Formats: sequence, structure tokens, C-alpha cells
Amino acid sequence: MTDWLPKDFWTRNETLVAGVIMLFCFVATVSDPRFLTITTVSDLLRASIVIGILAVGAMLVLVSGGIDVSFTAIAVFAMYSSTVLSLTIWPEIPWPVIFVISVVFGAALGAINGFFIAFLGLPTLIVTLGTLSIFRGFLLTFIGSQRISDLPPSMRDFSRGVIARGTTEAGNFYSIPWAALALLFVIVLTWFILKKTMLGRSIYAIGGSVESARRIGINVKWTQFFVYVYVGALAGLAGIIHGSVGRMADPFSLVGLELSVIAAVVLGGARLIGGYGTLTGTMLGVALIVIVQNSLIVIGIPTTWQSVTIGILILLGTGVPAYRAKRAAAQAG
Amino acid sequence: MNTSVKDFTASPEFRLLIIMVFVFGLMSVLSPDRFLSSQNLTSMAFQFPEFAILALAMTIAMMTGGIDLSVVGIANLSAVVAALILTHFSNAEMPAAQSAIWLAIAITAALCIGAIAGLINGSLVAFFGLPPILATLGSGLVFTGFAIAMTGGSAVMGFPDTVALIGNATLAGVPVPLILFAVLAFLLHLVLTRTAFGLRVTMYGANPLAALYAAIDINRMLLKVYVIAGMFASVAGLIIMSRANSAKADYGSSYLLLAVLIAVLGGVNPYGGYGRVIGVVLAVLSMQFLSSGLNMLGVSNFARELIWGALLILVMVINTHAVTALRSSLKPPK
Amino acid sequence: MSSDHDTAFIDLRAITKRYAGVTALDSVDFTVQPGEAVCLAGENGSGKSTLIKIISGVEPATAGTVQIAGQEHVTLNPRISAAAGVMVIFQDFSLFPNLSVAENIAFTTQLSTRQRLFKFRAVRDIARAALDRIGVQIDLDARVETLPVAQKQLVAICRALASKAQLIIMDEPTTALTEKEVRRLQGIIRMLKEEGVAVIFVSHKLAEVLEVSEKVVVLRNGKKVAEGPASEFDTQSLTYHMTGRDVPEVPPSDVAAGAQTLMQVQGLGKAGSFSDISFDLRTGEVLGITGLLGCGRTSVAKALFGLVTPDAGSILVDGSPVPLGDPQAASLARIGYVPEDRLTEGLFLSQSILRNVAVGRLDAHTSGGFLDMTGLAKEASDWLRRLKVKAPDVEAPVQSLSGGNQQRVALARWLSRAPRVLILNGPSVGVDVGSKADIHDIIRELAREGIGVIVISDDLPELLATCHRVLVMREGRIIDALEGTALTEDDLAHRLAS
Amino acid sequence: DGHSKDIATVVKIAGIQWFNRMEEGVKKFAEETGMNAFQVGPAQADPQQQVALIEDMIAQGVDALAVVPMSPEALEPVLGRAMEAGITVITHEAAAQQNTTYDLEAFVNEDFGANLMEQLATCMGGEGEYAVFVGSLTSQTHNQWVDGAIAYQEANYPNMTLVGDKNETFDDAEQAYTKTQEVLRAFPNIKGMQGSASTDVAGIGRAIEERGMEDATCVFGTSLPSIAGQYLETGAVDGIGFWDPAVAGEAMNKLAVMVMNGEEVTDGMDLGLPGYESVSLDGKVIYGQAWVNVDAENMSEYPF
Ligand SMILES: Nc1ncnc2c1ncn2[C@@H]1O[C@H](COP(=O)(O)OP(=O)(O)OP(=O)(O)O)[C@@H](O)[C@H]1O
Ligand SMILES: Nc1ncnc2c1ncn2[C@@H]1O[C@H](COP(=O)(O)OP(=O)(O)OP(=O)(O)O)[C@@H](O)[C@H]1O
Ligand SMILES: O[C@@H]1[C@H](O)[C@H](O)CO[C@@H]1O
Ligand SMILES: [Mg+2]
Ligand SMILES: [Mg+2]
Repeated sequence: MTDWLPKDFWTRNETLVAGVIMLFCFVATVSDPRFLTITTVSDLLRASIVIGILAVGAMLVLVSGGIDVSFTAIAVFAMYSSTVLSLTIWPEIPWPVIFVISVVFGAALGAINGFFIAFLGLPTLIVTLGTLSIFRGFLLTFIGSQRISDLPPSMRDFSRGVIARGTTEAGNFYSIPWAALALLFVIVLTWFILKKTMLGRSIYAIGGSVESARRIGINVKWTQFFVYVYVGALAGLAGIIHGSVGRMADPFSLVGLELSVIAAVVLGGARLIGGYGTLTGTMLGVALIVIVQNSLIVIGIPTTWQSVTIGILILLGTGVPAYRAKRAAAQAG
Repeated sequence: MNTSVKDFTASPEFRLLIIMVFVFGLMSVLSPDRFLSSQNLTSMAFQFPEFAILALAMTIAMMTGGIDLSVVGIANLSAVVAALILTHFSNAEMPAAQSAIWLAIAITAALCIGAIAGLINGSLVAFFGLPPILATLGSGLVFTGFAIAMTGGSAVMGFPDTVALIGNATLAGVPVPLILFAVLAFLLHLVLTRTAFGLRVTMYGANPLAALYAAIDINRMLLKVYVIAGMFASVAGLIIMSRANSAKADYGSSYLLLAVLIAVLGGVNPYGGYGRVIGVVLAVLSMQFLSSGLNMLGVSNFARELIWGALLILVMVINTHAVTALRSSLKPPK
Repeated sequence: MSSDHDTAFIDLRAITKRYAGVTALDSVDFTVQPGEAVCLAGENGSGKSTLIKIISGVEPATAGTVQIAGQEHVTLNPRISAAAGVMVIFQDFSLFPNLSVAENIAFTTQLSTRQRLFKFRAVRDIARAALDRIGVQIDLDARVETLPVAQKQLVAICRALASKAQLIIMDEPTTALTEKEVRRLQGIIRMLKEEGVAVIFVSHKLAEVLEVSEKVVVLRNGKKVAEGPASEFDTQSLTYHMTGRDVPEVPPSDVAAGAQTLMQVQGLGKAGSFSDISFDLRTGEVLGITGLLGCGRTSVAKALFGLVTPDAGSILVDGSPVPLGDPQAASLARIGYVPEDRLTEGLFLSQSILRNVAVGRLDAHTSGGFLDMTGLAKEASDWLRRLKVKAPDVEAPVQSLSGGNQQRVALARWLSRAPRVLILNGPSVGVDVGSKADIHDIIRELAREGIGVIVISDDLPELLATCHRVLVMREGRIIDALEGTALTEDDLAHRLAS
Repeated sequence: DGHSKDIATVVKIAGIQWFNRMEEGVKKFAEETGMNAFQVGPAQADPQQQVALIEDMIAQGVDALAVVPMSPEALEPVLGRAMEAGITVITHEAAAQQNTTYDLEAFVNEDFGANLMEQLATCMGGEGEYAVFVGSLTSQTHNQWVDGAIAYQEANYPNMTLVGDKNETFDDAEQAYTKTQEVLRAFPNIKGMQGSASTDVAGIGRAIEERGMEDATCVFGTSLPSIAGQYLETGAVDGIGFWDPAVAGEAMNKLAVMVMNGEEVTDGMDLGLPGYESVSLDGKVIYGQAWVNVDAENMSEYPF
């Protein structure tokens, strides 16, 4: 009857997270019928864009068997420096150009991570911990530490641009910003790379076993290098969107979010040991965190309990499969 | 004949010693009147213990190949609980003896929170099999979350004057926080090198599966590790509380990565099995000299962050190259 | 000789490989003809794996020339070597646990054709063709991590086949396999030879090596010491060439007449794994347990040591019950367990030799909460000396030791705890012939001292050389107990295979 | 340079326009007097980070500190140590500070709060729900403004109701944005909002714009045109009030030098700075007297 479902459907993290999301929505709708409206959906979507893009990057790194904690610093570095650059040399710059600059900056910083990790073989956590400090320290020391709110006007235009905006007959206001397209683009592109290219399969292979990958002739170094460059580019994109949509180039923002993003990804089923992780899972993980962050109040839990709730979700989301695996291992002897 | 001396000069700790001496020397030369002033020296001694103690907590967790991302959460939750006890039950008018009793109760409560939090972390790792990084990431949010829920996210303040003593007083001219750090560092050193528990921690970190097969009681060991980390975090929390004369759910959030960074810089292997307290102490001192020295030179705090990161990667590059050299000079594993 | 070189698929001349301080290979000439099966023999550390790494391009040679299919390669890497038709099946198979069977089989092919895009359909076709060729059926979509060992090996072989291998190199392929799987493997090798595929076969198991090979090459200390048709070698002469000495094995002397029952295992069972396991072990007795892969012998051994929790039955030592599923309790009852996989389960590789022994005796040397470091070190060194561990420096990491010495360190840890029952799982897996005989000596010696020893092994000569009695397991049950005159190699082999 | 002094101005948070503007004042002071006057601030508006910064300044051996405390009470021990070390301490926005030589206030804070409320109430037509925002529950002036405003509303506009607690934003526009979304979700009929931290109205304004509620709501608060301008343009924010932080920064530094030179501060004296021409002295607290109200019409008059 359920042949079309993957064999492990019922035990997958994706299923668990989707279940929790549905449960949450159900309870929320019961306590406040206004919850299940297009307003909520558009609010949540908006809140998911930046985290979503960052999470895709974090997932890719996890799949390759590494961990990256520097992507927030990359994002804010790319965003801030591209904004400052634009303001100094060409304030009338069209936003797509700023976006490209930011993405290129991000990729360049990612390349630095990639260099240390792929070519010098340093442990990923340590490298990215170091570059987190370096990127942010460099940014704040040499590029600027002021929050800039008079952005290039085109960035403001971007943030005010919407794909759709309006009020439903029931009186529910919604707006879907252009930035949502960026998230969509990132998902499609990453899906293509991971599923349809040898490069993508190599990333999974390396995450499964670096040694095996090396032995069958996968170019491990360049593949890893690519991963960090790509993730850097995504961070650059996320950063510039964050800046535009937030109407401020804040060099202090984003950093501090890295662990929550990784948590969302792990909730979605990616494993720290590498080789496992899906886009669906990642998006579900992000959705869950965003919903909890934004809608706890609707189901009658004061927002001051937000942290506790997310913490417990992470513990459950990672604990249930971990415990199951532990039991299975004990069973197998 | 001198193998142990030779070993030491080849060890990461020795390199750290050189770095520390170099930084100290450099700063003394660059700004002799200020860096070596007694004002600066005492100020340094007041500053670093709070995050240094968190680094010690991180060290023991890392020795097992784990990590404790909840230390700052534990520190703040402990401090918030202590602060609430103090603000509810004691006040400025109270006789000193009575407020001292409340202070003792608050401190005990904070340490209990640390122990319980550690027990929770340990159980998640030992009994539920969560990877430590996720277990403590989640639990850290929960601990912080409780602190937020208890305070509404605001700072708790209004303590009797005695509270300020923990973080601001001196004993025979030595700042109390420094004394606390020294005592804890020495204790941890003893525990790691001179007790069966400490050796087991190291061995487990080197190969958890082999530890299981060697009939080591892993669960109990892990519980102890995280309880120690939790209680160390509580002490750090109390110092922070005393120095900020207040407690808040998100104090010291920048200390988390700093603690990891110091531990790794101190030569602790983040995958477990190697680490020495002396290395961590040297790393802490290097960081503090560097950061104070730069402060003397009027360099912004942000540049310090930059330099810390660079130092970490530099040390890693040196250490791993040392490791490859070491490896090729030995017969390799199959 | 010159004609050898003319037709050879692999032609190595005067290959030298130096690592810092070690000469792993010393001017070795080595040829493999198309369709030829070559056995590469040698003790641990003699250079076998190094030779393979050079052929497969994983490591460059320090000196000498490498020709593959008549073409000289100055720089070689795994990709070039694979493209030339050299495929290696490493001891650990080097598969991707997280990928499907199909992808594992076809990945190398896809890489070598320099595809940029991943064609799902093509990958499945390639994989199915490879599986069909050796006539096995495995679910193409199953994740490799979910497969049993023997199937993983088949996947590894299929991967080599799929990429049109001219030469398949198997580095110690049989250590994880039992007799039956070894036979199947031998069958596959014969088939490959018929198809013109050459095979290099590295193994410590001498008998099986001789059975499929045409040519034997023996390395010792990085030098080629013997080479010739397999028919000219027998186990004994191979051993002689490998070690440079003859290693005679003496069977164990009888168990003392008045020996008491030491351990009683009654009705031990665990659903899906083993059931109704009952036996007694006397002081000074060496009991063997054997059976095919997955027959449950490792699970039983682990259950005896508390690493697996049985659902039924009991274990008594000296008449008092040992709590089940609790390694600490087992070790308190003075049961010891030396696991199968030294590297992952047995040793703390990065830790010192001394600590690897001492970790078993920490509590005994604790007073007032602190360790007596000198006492601990002294005791450990004593044991290392008694077991003749050859170590320049006991503070060196245990990974610097050879396989045989590593195994002795693992033994020393348990012996220092004065066990009454010692369980040895695969005591000589991956250990060279010389050390193997020494380990067998130690086992017999332990028995004479009154320890009850349980040896789990599928190495029949090993069982014969050490055991008084052998239990044969199949599908989780004990199906036979052989003793005395019934204990012959033929008989054992027959019971296993039947 | 025997008479040149090191004066550190330690603000709540680095890099927000409010304190950037203050830094301009500090720099101007340094230029005009030749003193080594400079400004520092932590990355987040966090009392503990401010303590650490002040500790750094003590270690540097500065002669005077001009501090804008995030939460005055948290700074008592460290300011105590500073004073023990012989450092002159001037505070701003912290009338209750114990360990300070003088505290400088731009005006009577409760009045300023009432002034904002009067504008808010007028905009709301004297009725409806409103919410209030503060940088921190421990930031003294913010609470004085909000409390002053609430008292004024209760006395004069009985048809208005305060909903929710004081929303804490930690001088971070992003947090103000998040808090506003929560308020909008919990109180869909809300009509008015009053901010305190200069960043509050920016966060509020952004949330209002995203929901298209520019015309349905009234938003007032302390801020600067450079922060709130883009929202004043669209009507997401309706009006702001402020005092010039540059002048306040300069005034603190000037006071510090006066104290170090042993000059006396007296009631009614002229600090020689706009808004502080005739200060009043109440214990250790010095009050100036000028704030400005700004809306979309006159914002161009204040290019900071
Ligand atoms: N990467 C390396 N660095 C230094 N020495 C090495 C390295 N690899 C191998 N050696 C040394 O080269 C020699 C030959 O090793 P090799 O692995 O080829 O032996 P082997 O015959 O395969 O042994 P085994 O039967 O144990 O697998 C040994 O002395 C080994 O220690
Ligand atoms: N009858 C059975 N049915 C299903 N699974 C089994 C059965 N017997 C054993 N297994 C499983 O096969 C795997 C191997 O079992 P076990 O380790 O006991 O076998 P073994 O023959 O001792 O292995 P080895 O050859 O490595 O010593 C385990 O995962 C075990 O759970
Ligand atoms: O909080 C600060 C100032 O102290 C002032 O209150 C105005 O807003 C700022 O953000
Ligand atoms: Mg080998
Ligand atoms: Mg309006």
C-alpha cells in the first residue's frame, strides 16, 4: 500500500519533524483560528529566507563530513563590505551588482576556509572557529563597526519589492518579497548539484568515507574546496539579503546564529559524521525552528519560553534517532 | 637521558610557553610603562578567570572527544538562580552575618544547578547516545531558556555588597577570581593526571570503543565529566555575576567560542585523548597578555578577535605539521 | 626472464620506497602476467601493502620504474592507475556506507569516464551487469551500511569488475571471511582468471593462498626473498621464507586430571543471535568456539563478557552467578576479553604502550584517591617483559608497534588483572606467522597456569594448536563439541561446512 | 604633554548612529582641547560587556571616564574600582548612579516621556491600545520616559490602554523588529507604539511597513533622523524626539576636565553648550533643558 514511500519513511527525521510541524499547526489553529492564514504563511516564509539559505550551506558542509561555524561571519562580512564598497564608489549601484559582489566576497572567504581544510588538512571545526574570529575581527577593525542604515537606494528598492502582496477577502494581509525567489533558486541549484552531478555525489561519497573516496580517485581536495567556496557564496547571498531586507548593514548581526542554523539542519536529519543530509529535511528543520520562534505565543506559550522549547526540540529531534540507533546497536550486539 | 626534557621541548605546550613569553616580552617592550603597571597587572588578573574557568570546563569535555556548548548557559542559569535567591531573601539592611548565610545558600544553589545541568548533559550523552555537540547545544538552549523564563530576559540586580567580593576583592593582594581559577586549574590538573578517573577520561577520549572493551564504566565516567564541567561553569557564572553586579540570561555569550578556542589553542585535541591543563593555562595567559597589550596600544577589541583567530590557525598549522613529522618518524598504524 | 617483461601487465623494476627512517621496499622487481594470480606473502611490515600502494598510485616510489600494460608511468595516481585497469579491494573494502549498492559499484566507472553529470539509470545498469557477472543478487538500492560483511565484499568485487579491471588486487581479503566465503571467493577468482583478469592476493592464511595462485612472491623486510610457481611452495616452506626460520607448532598437553569446573554457562540465549548455549570450562582448559560468519560466536563471546545482554540463561564463575550485560561485573568476576579487532576495539592506538596495559589496573593502584604512578608503571613493564613485547620505549604510542606486538600488549592488559577466564577472539588475526606461534605458546602457557581460556577462531590449525575441546556453532546454536581424537582438521572442516 | 588627559567615553553599544553621533562630539572636544578623548563601546548592549570595557580602560590607566551605562547598577562595583584608582567618573542617563562624580541628564526625563505620549495620544485620537519599548528594563532613562508617559496617559487619556509589558530590545533594531511582530500577533488591534532606545522605532517601523500598517498605527519614540528617517518618510514612524548626543558627549568630557581641574559645578551655570546654557544641579545630578521633536516635515533640519 505504501510502496511509493521510502522504506525507512516512518523512522526518518524528516517525517518526525514534519509531524511535529503539523501537530504544532494543528494546536495553533485550534487555539487561534487566525493562525492558519496566508498572513502567517507569508510571515514565516519571510523569516525563513536568510536562515534557509544559510542552512542549505551548513547542510552541504555536514554532508561532506565537515562542520562550518564561520558562515555567519562570512555572510556579515560579505554583506557589510559590499555595501560599504558600493556606498563609496557607486551609491547608485543597481542591487543585482551589489548582490554579485557580496556573493563573490563570500566565495572568496569560503575559499580561505577551503584552503586550510582541503589543502592543509586542518580540522574543519577548528579552522572555521578561527576564521569566524578572523573574518569578524577583520571586518570590525578594518572595514567598519558602524551600523549603516542609509543603504544604497537600490537595496531599499529590493527590500520593498514583492512578488505578491495584497489582502485576501477575509482581510488577511500578505506579502511575498523578492528574496523568496533567492531561496528558491538556492534550493533548486543545490538540488541539481547534489543529485544530478558527479560533484554532488562525490560530496556524499567523501562524507561517507574520505579514505575510500581518495582510493577510488575522487579528487577529495578540490571537492572539499568547492564545498567551502559554494557555502561561502551562499553565505554572501544570505548576508546581502539580510542586510537589504533588514534595511541596515549591521556588522554585528548574524554572528551567533551559526549553532542554531546547524541545529536546524541536524533536526532535518543531517548527521555530524557526514554523508547524510537532504534538502527536504533541511527545509523542514528550518521551518520548525522558524515556526517556534514566531508562533509560540499563538499556542499560549509566552515567548520567554522560546529558547527552552527550541532546546527541547533539538534534544528530541536528535535524541530520538540517537537513542534508537543506540538501542539497535545494543540489540545487534 | 633527557627524554622528558626533550619531550617537553617538542610538545605543543612548549610552543605555547614560547608564544606566551614572546607576547609578554613584546608587550612589555612596546608599552613598558603601561603594560607592566600594577594597575594593568591586577586588571588582567581580574579579567581572565571568568572565561578561563569556562575553558577548563571545555577542556575536560573535549578530553573525552566531546564538547560542552552549554557552559555559558549553565553559568548564567546558576547565576540567575543565585541572583534571584539573593534579591528575594537578602537586602542591604540585613545584618552581615545573615546576608553571608544567604550568600552561602545562593552559592550552594548555583553549584547544585551546575551539577544537575552536568548530570543532564552526561545522561544525554551516556544513556541516550546523543553526540555531545548536539546534546549540549540543545541543553544549553534549555538552560539559557530557563534563565530567560525566570527573568523575562532582563538583568537581575540589587545584591548585598558582599556579593561584589567574589569578583572584585583581593586576598593578600591577589584577586579572588584569580585564586579561584588557580585552585580549579590545579585541581583539574591533578584529576586528569593523577587519578584513575582522569586517566580513564584520556583513554576514553583516545578510543571510546576500546574503553568499552577494557571494562571501563563509561557511563559513570561521562556523568562525572559533565558534572565537573557544569560545576566549573557555575563558578564562572558566580564570578561573572559578582563582577557585573547582576545576572542575566545572556551574559558572556562571547565566551563560548572563546572557551573552545582557548582549549584548542592550549593543545587539547578536540577529538579527545590529549590535553594538558598547563597548556590551557598558557593559552589563557597568552590570550590575556595579547589582549591587554593590544588594549594598552589602543587597538580596538575587534582586532583582538582577529588576532585570536589567526593565532589559533597558526598554532594548528604548526601542530599538525609537527604531527605529520612525528607520524612519519614512527611506524605508522596499518 | 625477458619474455616475462615483454608480456607483463604489471612490471615493476627495482622499486624502492623509503619513509622517513624506514625502507619499506628495497629494490623489488615484480611482474604480473595477464590472467595470472599472484600471491604476495610476507610477515607484518614486510612491505606488501606498500607495494600495492605503489601499483595503485596511492604512494609514489622513491626509486625504480612502474610499467602498466607496457606503458611507463613516471607519476601515478589512483585515477591513472584505475584507468589503466588496476583495481584494489582494500582490506576494509573502502566502500561508501551511506551510498546505495548501485552507486558504490558504478562510482569508479563514472569517474573514469569523466562524466560531469550523474546518470541514475546508467549507474543502475552498470551495477546490475556487474552483479550478474558473478551471479549474485543484492538489492541495488540498499544502503551499503545495511549489508552483512560478505555482501559488502561482493559489492567491492563488483565495483572492480564494473570498471573493467585488468588486475584486481585483494589486500588480505579473507581475514573477515570464514571457510565457506573463502571458497566462494576462490571460485570468483578462478572465473576472473579465465576472463583474463590478473589477481594479486595478499594473505596471511597460507593454505588458501597456495590454492588459487600460480605464482608466489615472498617479501621480507622490504626485500624479495623468494619467487616461484605456487606448486613449488608448501605451508612450511612459505613460513620458512617469510620468517627466515621454521616455526613448529606443538599441540597442547592434556588438561590436569583434577581440574575443577571454573565457568558454567547455562542456556544462554538472545533472540535473533544465539540460543541455548551451554558449556563448562575447567581450570587450565582451552576451549575453542568456531563457526561460519554470523553464526553468533562473537555475540556469545561478547555476552560472556557483558557486552551483549542475553535474554535468557546464566553464567556462573566458581559457582556464583555473574550479572549479565555488565562488563564491569564480568571483569570483577575476573573474566577477560581480548577483542577481535585490535585497532578499533582492543587498543588505544595514540596512547602509550604502558598506558594501554595500565588502564586495566587503575583501581588496584589507587590510594587516597590518587594513582601510584610508579607502581603502575612497574607492573605494566613487568608484563610487557614477560610477554616479550619488543618495544624500544614503553612511552611510545602503541600504534608504533607491529601487529604481533600490539596483540601482546592487548593480552598484557588482561593478564595483569589475573583473570580466571580469558576470552580471546581471533587471537592471531592479521598477525604474522612468527608472532602467531608465539601467541599460541602464550595461550598454552596460560592454560598450564590454570587459567580457563576460550579461543574464538575460524583458523583451524590455530584451534588444533591450542584447544583441548572445540565447540562448533551454526545459526546461533552449538551443533557439535569435538574433543580428543575427534579433533582433526578434516573433521572440523567437515563439521563447519556441512 | 603634562596637562593632556586621557578621557574614555564608554557608551552602551558601539556602532549605532546615536553613539556615532556622540563620538562626533567627543572627537570635536578632543580636537578643540588637545585632550586624548576617545570613545569605546561593546558590540552588544550588555551590562557585562560594558563592565569588561571599563575594566580595560582602568587597566589602560585613563584619567577620566564618561560612561553611558546600559544598567547603572551593574556598573557600581567596577566604577567603584575606577574611583578608587583615582579616575574621575562622569555618567549620563543614570541619575541614580552611586559611584560617579557627576551624572549629566539632558532634561527631566519624566517630562520627556510625557511629551512623547502627548504626541502619541494626539495621533491615536486619544483612544486605543498601545505598547511601550525600552532598551533594557535596567536602563534608567528609558524607564523614566516610559513610566512618565504611562502616568501622563493615565491622567489625561483614560480611553487608551497599555497592552503587554515593557518590551526589551537591547538597543538593537532587529530585536525591536521581532518584538513588534510578537506584539502585532498578540494584540492585533494595536494602534500605538512608543520606543525608547534610538533603534526601537527603526525595528517597529520595519515591521509596520512589512504588514502595510503605516496608516493604521501611530509610532513615536526617541531616535535620530538618520535612524528613523526612512520610516518617517513612509509614515511607518510618525514622530521622534531626541537631544543631540554629540553635545551630550562633549558636555560629559567638558565636565570631566572641570572636575579634574578642581573647578566647581554650580546650579545655574553655563556649560557653554546648546541646551546646557543654564544647568540645574540636584545633588550629583546635572540637568540640561532641551529636546527637539521631529517628524517628516522638519527632519531635514537635523542632518544627523
Ligand atoms: N606511511 C608510512 N610512513 C612510514 N612508514 C611506513 C608507512 N607505511 C608503511 N610504512 C612502513 O613500511 C613497512 C612496510 O609496511 P607495509 O604496510 O607495506 O607492510 P605489510 O607487509 O603490508 O604488513 P601487514 O601484513 O602488517 O599489512 C613497515 O615497516 C611500515 O611500518
Ligand atoms: N541467526 C541469525 N539471524 C539473524 N542475524 C544473525 C543471526 N546470527 C547472527 N546474526 C547477526 O549477524 C551479525 C554477526 O553475528 P556475530 O558477530 O555473532 O557472528 P560471528 O560469526 O561471531 O562473527 P565473526 O565472524 O565476526 O566472529 C550480528 O549482527 C548478528 O546479530
Ligand atoms: O539607548 C540609547 C541612548 O542611551 C538613548 O536612550 C537613546 O537611544 C539609544 O539607543
Ligand atoms: Mg598490509
Ligand atoms: Mg503611522
